[in-house]
Amino acid sequence: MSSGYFKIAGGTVYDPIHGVDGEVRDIWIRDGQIVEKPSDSNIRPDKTLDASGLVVMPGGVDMHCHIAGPKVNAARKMRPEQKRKAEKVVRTSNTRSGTMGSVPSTFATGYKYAGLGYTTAFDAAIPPLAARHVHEEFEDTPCLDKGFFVLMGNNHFVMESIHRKEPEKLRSFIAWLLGAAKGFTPKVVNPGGVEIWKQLPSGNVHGLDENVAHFDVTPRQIIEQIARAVDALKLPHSVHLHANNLGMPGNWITTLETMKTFGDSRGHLAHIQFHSYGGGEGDENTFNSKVVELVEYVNAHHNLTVDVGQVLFGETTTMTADGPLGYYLSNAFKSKWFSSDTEMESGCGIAPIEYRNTSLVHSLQWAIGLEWYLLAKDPWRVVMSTDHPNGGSFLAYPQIIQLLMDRTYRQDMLKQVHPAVLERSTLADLTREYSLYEICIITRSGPAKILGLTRKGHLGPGADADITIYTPNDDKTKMFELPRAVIKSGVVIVEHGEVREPLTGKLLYVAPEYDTSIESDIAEWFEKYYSIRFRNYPVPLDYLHDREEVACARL
Amino acid sequence: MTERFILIPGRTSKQGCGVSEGKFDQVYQQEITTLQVAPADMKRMGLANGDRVRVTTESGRQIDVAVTAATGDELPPGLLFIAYGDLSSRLMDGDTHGSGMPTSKGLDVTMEKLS
Amino acid sequence: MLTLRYKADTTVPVEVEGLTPSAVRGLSIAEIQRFDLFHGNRKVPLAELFEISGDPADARMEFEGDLAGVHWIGAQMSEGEIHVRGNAGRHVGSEMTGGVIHVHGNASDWVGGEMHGGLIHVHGNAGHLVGSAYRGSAKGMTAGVILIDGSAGNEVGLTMRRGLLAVGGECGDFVGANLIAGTVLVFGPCGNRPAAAMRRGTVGLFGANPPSLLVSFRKSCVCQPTFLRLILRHLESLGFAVPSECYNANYGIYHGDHVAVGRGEILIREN
Amino acid sequence: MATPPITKPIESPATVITDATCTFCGCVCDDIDITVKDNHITDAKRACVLGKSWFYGHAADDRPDCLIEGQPASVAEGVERAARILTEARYPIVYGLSDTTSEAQRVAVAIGDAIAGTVDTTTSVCHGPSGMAFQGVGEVTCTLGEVANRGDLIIFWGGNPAESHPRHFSKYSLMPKGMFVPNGRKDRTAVGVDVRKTKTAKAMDLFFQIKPRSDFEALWTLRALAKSVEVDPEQVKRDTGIELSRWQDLMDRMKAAKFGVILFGMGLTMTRGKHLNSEALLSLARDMNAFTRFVVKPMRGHGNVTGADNVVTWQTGYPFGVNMSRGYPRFNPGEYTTSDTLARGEADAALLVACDPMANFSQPARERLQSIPYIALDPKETPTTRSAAVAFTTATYGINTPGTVYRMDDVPIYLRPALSSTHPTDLEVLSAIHRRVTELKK
Repeated sequence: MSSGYFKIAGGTVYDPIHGVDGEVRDIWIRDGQIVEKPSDSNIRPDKTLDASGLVVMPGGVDMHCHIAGPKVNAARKMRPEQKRKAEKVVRTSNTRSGTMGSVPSTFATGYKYAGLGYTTAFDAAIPPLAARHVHEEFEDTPCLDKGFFVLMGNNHFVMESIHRKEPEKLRSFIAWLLGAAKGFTPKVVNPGGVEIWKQLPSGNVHGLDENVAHFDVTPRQIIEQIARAVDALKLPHSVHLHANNLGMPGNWITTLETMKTFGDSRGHLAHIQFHSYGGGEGDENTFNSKVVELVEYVNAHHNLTVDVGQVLFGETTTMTADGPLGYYLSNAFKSKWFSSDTEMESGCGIAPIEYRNTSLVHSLQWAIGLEWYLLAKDPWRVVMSTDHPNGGSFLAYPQIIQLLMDRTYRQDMLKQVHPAVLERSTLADLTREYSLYEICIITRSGPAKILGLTRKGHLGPGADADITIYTPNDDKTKMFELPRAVIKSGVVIVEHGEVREPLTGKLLYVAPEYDTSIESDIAEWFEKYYSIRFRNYPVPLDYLHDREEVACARL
Repeated sequence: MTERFILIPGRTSKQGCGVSEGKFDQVYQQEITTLQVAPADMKRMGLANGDRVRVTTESGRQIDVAVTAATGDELPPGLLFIAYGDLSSRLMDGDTHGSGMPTSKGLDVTMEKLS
Repeated sequence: MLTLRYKADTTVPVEVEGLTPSAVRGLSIAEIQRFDLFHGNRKVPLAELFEISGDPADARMEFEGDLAGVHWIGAQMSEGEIHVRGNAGRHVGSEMTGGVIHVHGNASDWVGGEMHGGLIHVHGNAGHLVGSAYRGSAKGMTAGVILIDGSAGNEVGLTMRRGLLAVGGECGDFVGANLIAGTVLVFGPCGNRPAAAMRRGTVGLFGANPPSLLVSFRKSCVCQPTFLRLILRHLESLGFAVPSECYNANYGIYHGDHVAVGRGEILIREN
Repeated sequence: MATPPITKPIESPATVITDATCTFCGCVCDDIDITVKDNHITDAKRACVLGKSWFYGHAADDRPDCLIEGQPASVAEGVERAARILTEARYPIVYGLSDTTSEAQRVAVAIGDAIAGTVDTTTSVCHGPSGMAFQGVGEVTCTLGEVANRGDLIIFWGGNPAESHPRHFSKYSLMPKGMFVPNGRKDRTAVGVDVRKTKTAKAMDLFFQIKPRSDFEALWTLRALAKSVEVDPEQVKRDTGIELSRWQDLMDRMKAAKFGVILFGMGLTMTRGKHLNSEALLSLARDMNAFTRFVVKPMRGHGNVTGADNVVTWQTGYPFGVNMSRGYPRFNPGEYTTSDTLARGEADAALLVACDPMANFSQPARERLQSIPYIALDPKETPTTRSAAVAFTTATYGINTPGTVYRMDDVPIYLRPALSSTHPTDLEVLSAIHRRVTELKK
């Protein structure tokens, strides 16, 4: 008679949410969840995985990547030359074929994330008008539980309610929109800047207090009001912000002002590395790192969290909802350029890019990312990310882990980058080495906590049985590149890099309550300006297959 | 007499409606088996609506088809138009010039009146 | 020398990617017979498609029969010599970095696609996209020489970065389109829109009644460029028949494409 | 104008489905109110002439669900025969897909993967060349609501929406009163560039009737003028048939526009030059962004051809013409595209979903298709279904079956069916074939 239990025996467990730092323990699993050890000692597990001598961690959580939706799919279509030369994903009896390059096809994305031991991922920027597209792609992205952030920073209804100073209406609209798209939290990208880009050639905002024509709001107001609305709705995760002036020399001033704009509202600043630059306007030889100044503010303000957006050398594809940024990058690199503006909601820009260690700017970007990890005091509020694939592919996470854990490896790499890094950033004199415990925080426990996912990122009873088992190795890249086994919802889905059981994974979404009287307001605005009918916009619940609503805290 | 023309197959709304009705029904069949010719060319070649002509491509592909005058100045002299379908497909060569798209518009043809 | 007589009779594509002189040079005949090829979606041993004889050690391979349906011959080859005594299929010498390929019959599309070195000589006609970039690539051929004795199709030398390409007969439309640099010479008539969006490099149109150039090219002068004589002599040294009148003809030099960078040149033979 | 079918005399209750979606063309109009009586559509309010024919013409045919070699058979027998044909073939192709739901398209690509075949869609004979141009130089575009709200200079190049997308003017491009174009048509300048003076041309403020096959020269002239490159007026007139002064006037208007839009059609992709014609147009639109906001959009023909592009791309990484013989996707238009695999006589079996190559393909391609076993799924009888080894009569998407489709601007829209159908859906037939193929391949 099967007991329904699955036991992972004798592993060296890391579970920072419960303060477990490399203790040898057993983990009991039943019905896809982690459970207490059965009190009746003669209950035998149906299956036991001997993890003695192995490192056991919760499944990885990538809280900021671009893996689905209209711009990601356009980027796949746009790079056949890269896919032709990249690694081939060959069909097996239970897995689909696929292609890699900087934007892998959906099945390949699922298999490769699982192959690294990642079991949850969030797409960082989706226009709600395209929500169905994302839900369909998610169904073809196996092995991962998934969700996405809904673009709102340039949404016309949002800007109008902020202009008319109607915080309740804004709150209800945000709640309605998240429900309509089945998204997870508002995403604000270059607030106001994308709307100006739609109106003017090379249009953009250059500061927080610049007025957005036709809507008479400022980026600061947009950030402030959305942050407050999100906190009032008690969403599991805060507003997720891509600040103005990404990538511009001297943008650290905007970033610091943006941090202050949050006041004591919660706020997550995405790919903070791209926003930490000193130097004059477009002036390369004064380009330098301002991490020291910015990390000081973040260390002192516990309402703020960041993910780094690490740059790695090599070829990749930049893709962003920041339309004007896409245009700037494609002109800077003389590359092909894709841009698509979504009515009433957002823009997007795609441009191939190559980060070279001979370039002063790229080398500094690389160093600035590492400075953020090494200077941030609280590992719970600095998260591993490459803004995949903007800074590099998620497949580079093991290499970043080695850079953080192995000082000599870091110093060797430092010798190969542009020498200006030495005096324009503090990386050379940072000696900190991350422990496995801290790595576990920044790659799973931290992001799970920041996202408000109470059943992810830990191994205590009640957690989803998403577990990754690594073979210890001094070479941390090798250790984290090829987990010994990956367990998703209690099922061993990957062993030695071979996908055994490609589960579909579920959609994580929120459904905050709101005053439904707003719907008539929305419908009236919608029918006036949108090119589809209001009735056909929201995604109904039955459109989704495996799904789980993540509750908001009590209102 | 035989004259050189450029043939452009294309869509028409009647052809579109015909597809929904049925490709073996009258509306679609009539539309794809009728070649539109500019009024000036009709007059010069002594053609009246319903007369039959032979259209031949440079690679020797050939169709016999009934003609009708294009309305007003819609079709400039020297150009022929037909709703794409079986007849226009018979004139298409297989080469796609490394693009996947056969040359299906702007075909160099000769047209001669069939007695 | 290793001889491979093609004995299959099929219209389904046969692909011989990987069957290069350096790959087989160290193998025994039995091992070569077991070499994996693709016949459509089936992996098949080489012996099922070819009768082989001889010795691969000298990195010289001879294909016999009509190989118009056999693709990727000599693809990614780095050394040695391949002779096709008949027609060849698509992607002959694609992305090769060294060595020599002779096709004594006709070749299909993508001869020398994104080639990086070596020499391909097609003694018959070639299809479209000779020496071209594959779709989406920012760079096409980067080095090497392609000689087509007969005619070629469209987009000869598309997005070429560097290298030398010569077509003895006529060629189709868009010869040298998006040319970054390098030299493409056509000795027969050519189609329309030559060198569209060319940035640098040289396109020579030496055939009778050359096409009218795009409006964004401008005639600079008429002259007898010495560098051309050197290239023509070099082509002859490689076994390419150069019409003698080309040596001291007058050439109109047209600069463009001014819609792009505009530092390319088109040479048109005037007499 | 197609007349609605005659309803039975007995008054039975009519039901109305509001905001249903018409999937005949790329406009994918989702504001159609359909009246249904005795399982027949008797009215389709706001549908255009093509839409009305679409709704009236797709009452369920009383033909058999499945025919093997022209003889009625059960769906199960048809699925078995289809699976055997596809698994025994050495170079099978899966083609069509642009007139079915994305859910069905995803299973069709899965079949293509399982049989190590080549998956291609009608894109390769529609805007495939524009997709190749996009891969070369990129594209600057937007959703149709942006055109409706901001577009003040609308250029229709090599297309005839008045006949192929009848409601495009009124719903998206010319008539809508938008946020930045409050007076609608009066705030817009409409420009037509085509070889024929079509119904579309007659609705324009300016019309450029260019010489046949001179689109590239015309675009190159505009690109030169955008960069203030001096050009020879005689040559411009000789190449394009239009005076240089008129092109200069157009360029001045383009630079002065607040939000310029170019909507282009088959005139570019099907004529000599093909993908390089499209590349010239996409480059022009990009160049214009140095002066003002300018966007470009290919006018997609079928209801879900954009969905086919999206599905094939997210599952394989490439948009169309994807060969999976080696066990992984490979892309090369001109080699793996269906016009080529058929015309070269390479394909030895085919699964054709919602398409009619026997009517529309080149002669050599049709001759090859005639000579190989193939499976066809289509709600209607067509030249393709007539000579299919296995023909399935399937329910019509958008009329009988729900599902997701993607409008010409990639906006996903969900279908609310009006009628039930006795026939199986594409999804059901394809899923059954996929299951059987997977078993046979084990």
